[in-house]
Amino acid sequence: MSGFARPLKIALGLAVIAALIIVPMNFNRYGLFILSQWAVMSIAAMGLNLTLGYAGQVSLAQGAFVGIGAYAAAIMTTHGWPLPAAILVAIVLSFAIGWVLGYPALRVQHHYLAFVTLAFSTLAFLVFRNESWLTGGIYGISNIPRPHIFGLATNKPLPFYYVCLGSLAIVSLAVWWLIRSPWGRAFMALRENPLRAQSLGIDTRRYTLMAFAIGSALGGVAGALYAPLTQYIDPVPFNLSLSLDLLLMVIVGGAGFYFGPFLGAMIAVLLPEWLRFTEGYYLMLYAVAVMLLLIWSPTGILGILDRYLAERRTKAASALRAVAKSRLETVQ
Amino acid sequence: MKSTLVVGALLTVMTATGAFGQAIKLANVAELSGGGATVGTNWKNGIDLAIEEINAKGGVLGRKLEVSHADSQSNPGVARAQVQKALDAEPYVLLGPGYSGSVKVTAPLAAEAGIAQIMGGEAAELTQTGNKFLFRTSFGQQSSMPKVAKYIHDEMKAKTVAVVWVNNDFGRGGRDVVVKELDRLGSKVVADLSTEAGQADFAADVGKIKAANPDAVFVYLNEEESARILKELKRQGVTAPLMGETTLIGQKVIELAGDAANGARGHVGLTTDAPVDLIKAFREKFSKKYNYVPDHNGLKGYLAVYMVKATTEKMGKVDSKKFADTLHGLTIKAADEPGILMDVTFSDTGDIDRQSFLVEVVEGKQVVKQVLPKVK
Amino acid sequence: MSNLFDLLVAGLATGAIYALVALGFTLLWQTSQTINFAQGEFVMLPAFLMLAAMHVGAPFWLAIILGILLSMILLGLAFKLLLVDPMMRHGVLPLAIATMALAIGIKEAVKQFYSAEASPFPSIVPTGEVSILGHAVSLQSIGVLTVAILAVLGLTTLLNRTSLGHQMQAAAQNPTVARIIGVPVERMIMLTFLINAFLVALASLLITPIYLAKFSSGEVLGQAAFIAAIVGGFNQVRGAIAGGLLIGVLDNLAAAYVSTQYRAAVPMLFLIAVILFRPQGLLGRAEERTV
Amino acid sequence: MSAVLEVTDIRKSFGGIHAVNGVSFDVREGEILGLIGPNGCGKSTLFNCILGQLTPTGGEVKLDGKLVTGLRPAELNKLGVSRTFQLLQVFPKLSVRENLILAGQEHQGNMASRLVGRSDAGLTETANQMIGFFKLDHLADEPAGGLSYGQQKLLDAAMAFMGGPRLVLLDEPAGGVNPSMLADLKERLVAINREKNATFVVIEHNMEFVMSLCSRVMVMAEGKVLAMGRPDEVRKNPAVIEAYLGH
Repeated sequence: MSGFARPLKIALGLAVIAALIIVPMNFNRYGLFILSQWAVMSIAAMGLNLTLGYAGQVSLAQGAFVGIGAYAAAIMTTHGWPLPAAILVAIVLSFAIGWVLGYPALRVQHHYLAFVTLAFSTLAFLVFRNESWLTGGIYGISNIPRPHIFGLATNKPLPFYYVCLGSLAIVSLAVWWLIRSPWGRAFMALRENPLRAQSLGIDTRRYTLMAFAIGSALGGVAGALYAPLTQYIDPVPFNLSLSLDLLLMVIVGGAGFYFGPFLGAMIAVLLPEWLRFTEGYYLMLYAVAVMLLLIWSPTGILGILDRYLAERRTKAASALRAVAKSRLETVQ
Repeated sequence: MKSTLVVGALLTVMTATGAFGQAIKLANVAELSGGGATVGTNWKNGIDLAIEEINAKGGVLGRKLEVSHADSQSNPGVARAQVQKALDAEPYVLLGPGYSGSVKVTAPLAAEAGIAQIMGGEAAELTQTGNKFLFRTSFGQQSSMPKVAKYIHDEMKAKTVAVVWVNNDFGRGGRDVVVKELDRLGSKVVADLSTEAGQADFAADVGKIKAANPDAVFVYLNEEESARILKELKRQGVTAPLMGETTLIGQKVIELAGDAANGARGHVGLTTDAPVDLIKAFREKFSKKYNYVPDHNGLKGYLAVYMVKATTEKMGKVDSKKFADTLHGLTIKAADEPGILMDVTFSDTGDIDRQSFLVEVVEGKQVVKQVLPKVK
Repeated sequence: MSNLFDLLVAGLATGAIYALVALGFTLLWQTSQTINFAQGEFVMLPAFLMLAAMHVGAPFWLAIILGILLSMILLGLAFKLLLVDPMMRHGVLPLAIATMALAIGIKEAVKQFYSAEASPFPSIVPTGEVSILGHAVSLQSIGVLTVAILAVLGLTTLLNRTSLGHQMQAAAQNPTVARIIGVPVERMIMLTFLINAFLVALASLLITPIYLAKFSSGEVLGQAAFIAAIVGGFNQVRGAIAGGLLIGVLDNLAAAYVSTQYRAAVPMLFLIAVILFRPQGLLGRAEERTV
Repeated sequence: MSAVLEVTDIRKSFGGIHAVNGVSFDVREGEILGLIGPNGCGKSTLFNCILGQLTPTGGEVKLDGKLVTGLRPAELNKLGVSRTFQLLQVFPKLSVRENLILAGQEHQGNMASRLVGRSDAGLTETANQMIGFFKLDHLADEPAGGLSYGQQKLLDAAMAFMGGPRLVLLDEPAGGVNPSMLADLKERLVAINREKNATFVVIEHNMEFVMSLCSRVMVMAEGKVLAMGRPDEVRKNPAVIEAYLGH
């Protein structure tokens, strides 16, 4: 996005933020629910983007971490704990499990890693479903309360949308900070050239585990918001297809781009909604749209923009060179 | 940001289009894709068939019925969103969903909006939470499973029972009630086997049943899996009598399992195979329109619409607020309203009461062994 | 132990199904690094093509031929040209995602244009049972197992004994070098896609009578085959059959001796163990690592 | 002069092939040691064994008298051993400056401070100096992947110095670099060697480059040390001539 002038970028950002705050005030409950869902999925996708897009570690388990977070929040809040405490537990739990899941990544990479995480996804689903004493099993957990934030009840759709949006804002800032920090640089080094990274003193083992753990923790945060959003959870939404969906969000949005997950979540959550007027055909059309998009730009939506900006840069550079060359020639 | 604007615009358009004419608007949210697609599609087709019939005969109180269909993707989160959307458009009555989990997550929304919800879920607990707006279209498991347990204990004289169930909310719900009832009656559950939806290979499960050597086997799976386990039971030579529900002895299972289905028995609350002329006629109409034989979900959808019709005609006006009150305690007779197919009474909790049957498969045909009367 | 025999036989029968589906998986991976998440749907679709042909009046044998031809055009030619080619050089992930979308598309299309109901499908193998050592074994299972083994033998012979096979292997192992020595790499890759399409059509024909023709039947199959392929060895044709049979048997043993609720967990744990300690799969060869 | 690096009887075999077959040598403080030999003689494998990228089959490596055999590359780097690779090894999507900051950041603070501290780990200044030193100023904000081959080689070398290493192992720094840039590179290396008192080991095929840059040259053939000595000595060594011309 480096092609835009800085003030323009800031103005655009502020406009988007203002719109996200103000426009939904006129939305009905359905619109708010969908937008809240978008915010929650953006958080989960941002986590995966960190693991996959920045650190280059393929994970097909992000959905399982959303599940872990959701169950942590559901179990705790239905037992009277406040949501922030539940979110904290969700973070710690997903961080720890994500850390452990990172160990295979130290041994195997790429598609092999994808398969290990895929297997983990299925295992997590089985635990959610079978350990009824904890998770309510297939019946799930209902009547999940929505929190009171600073004494304000958020059980109405609009306030809870702001809870989701606020959480998204906090996570976005944290991720922005993280990827700009030396850690973010180390993650990218991991993705682009782990061998070289090692020789520069970068402890690739530790950063790999961290990439997994932090990405998973964000999945946990998303889950901890998902539970009070739907107010009822059962194991089915957290099966493998959620992990695949999140992967789709990251790839379609543009892996390794900061804004990729926002756009990817928009495509995955909102596009099917826009297509619903076609009734029975909507998922078919959605599938076709995703395929066409990927055929057009395998690097996702932001890949298109990136390519466009790169081309413009090259053009500008070659123009500069041409000018310099002509000057040189006139001097001679 | 454009996206939210588009969503907004779209929503406006959607609410606007619903407003024309005198039609009575119903909203259906069902499992049209995902794991419950077969359930949801049957339900939807049943609804469409009923509405077509009613409108062809002049509608309800002279007004046409209209329904919008939304897909829950068999996911409670999506179901919630779609029900929310449907309620935002203020329908007369909400139909669906079919999965008990999705019903659980949406029922409070409908109740809050004060709109009656006629759904397909069968889990026992759904109507036990004091929700005044929720109605069943079939027996809840709390009414059907005791009958099954009683039959196993009294008629089959089974001291030991093996229970096989599909591990989703449908199977688990039935299993929990039946195990409790068997226990109460004094029959011992000697094998308690969960299976997966879509499972192809039942050798291990049947092996366990064989090893437990029970006096009877209770099978509670979806139709296709029922057919597979019936074949496997036969292959491994299990001779204990089999008892199940509609999903064990339906025409479709018989078709798929062939003679392996012979001898299986089942309690049939609602089935297109019921020995009732109106139901047979329904089945013919449905098969003609959609080219396949409906399962009980097709019936449920069909009945849901006729429940709306009968209740509205009873009130004499289209009144969304009074709908739930009127339906509570209402008895609809098939003689008055043929579309309801069998006499049915609705309790104060939204549960239904009607005749049911005990059926045995004899040489590839269903034979009614017993007619179980209404409870009240 | 008679029970164990039953378990093994049933496991082998189911495993043979997985193996048949997994075969094409490994082929596509070898030649074009395609992880086809739609492989299960690829097996589901041909049966519907055949049903549709019968619907318009074609006799069963003609429907089979039409179904196989259509599969090779749609799932071989069109899949390769329209979806795989534009994405091949962008790495494994975008293509994997695209095949996921394809899976949704195929499923929804079948549901929308055919039906959400399961339809029975005629069997080309007689439906009876034979008695082996006093145990009833279904002829269909024997048929699937036989075809799966024949398919592997056929493929192995093709790959190892014929010059066409050698060219295919060269194209798969090192496209650059293959090109230099004059192997028509593109044509060889296309050939594997056509072979995969043929195999899935064959699998569809054999499996559908057991699984029924249903839009969603590819989900379970695809995942099981996927696991079978990895366990057996992603880069070996014979790995698919070993993996398939192993997963089939393991699944049954798990259900019998571990827990029915966690039966799906055992193959998964096995998968994790295989990847961690023998990532190339039980029969696979180690992929070269470039340092 | 004390030895910075002592390598004793290092062996590495792959299957039955002895790529490095008992190599011993030491590198003295402040020197530039050249390492030459025909292709496949085991030079890069030796590097990889010393640097922990490969685990040697036998032998030991000492850094400042301390045993470091089997340490991981990152740990060795922390101890002040840095390297470049034979093939280009920059991070193509990061800018030149980011590449350099990355190369130095792990030598600043600890994990926690690198998370909450300054995003450049306080290295922008150092990186800019390095950019100036290697004459890459006009390219500082370009993605490294867009640089010419020679420029990337310079960057690669520059990255090796960001952590302030005591010992740098350069694997064919001159390969594929055009003559004018090569002169630049040599000048830079010599300058760093003098100013920062950094010790170098250089693998190189370009004889002229090696002979003019290094104070000592070690010649390897078939996994073994063939000769060791001053450039002019080595040049005249009959065994060396045999090894090179015999092929």
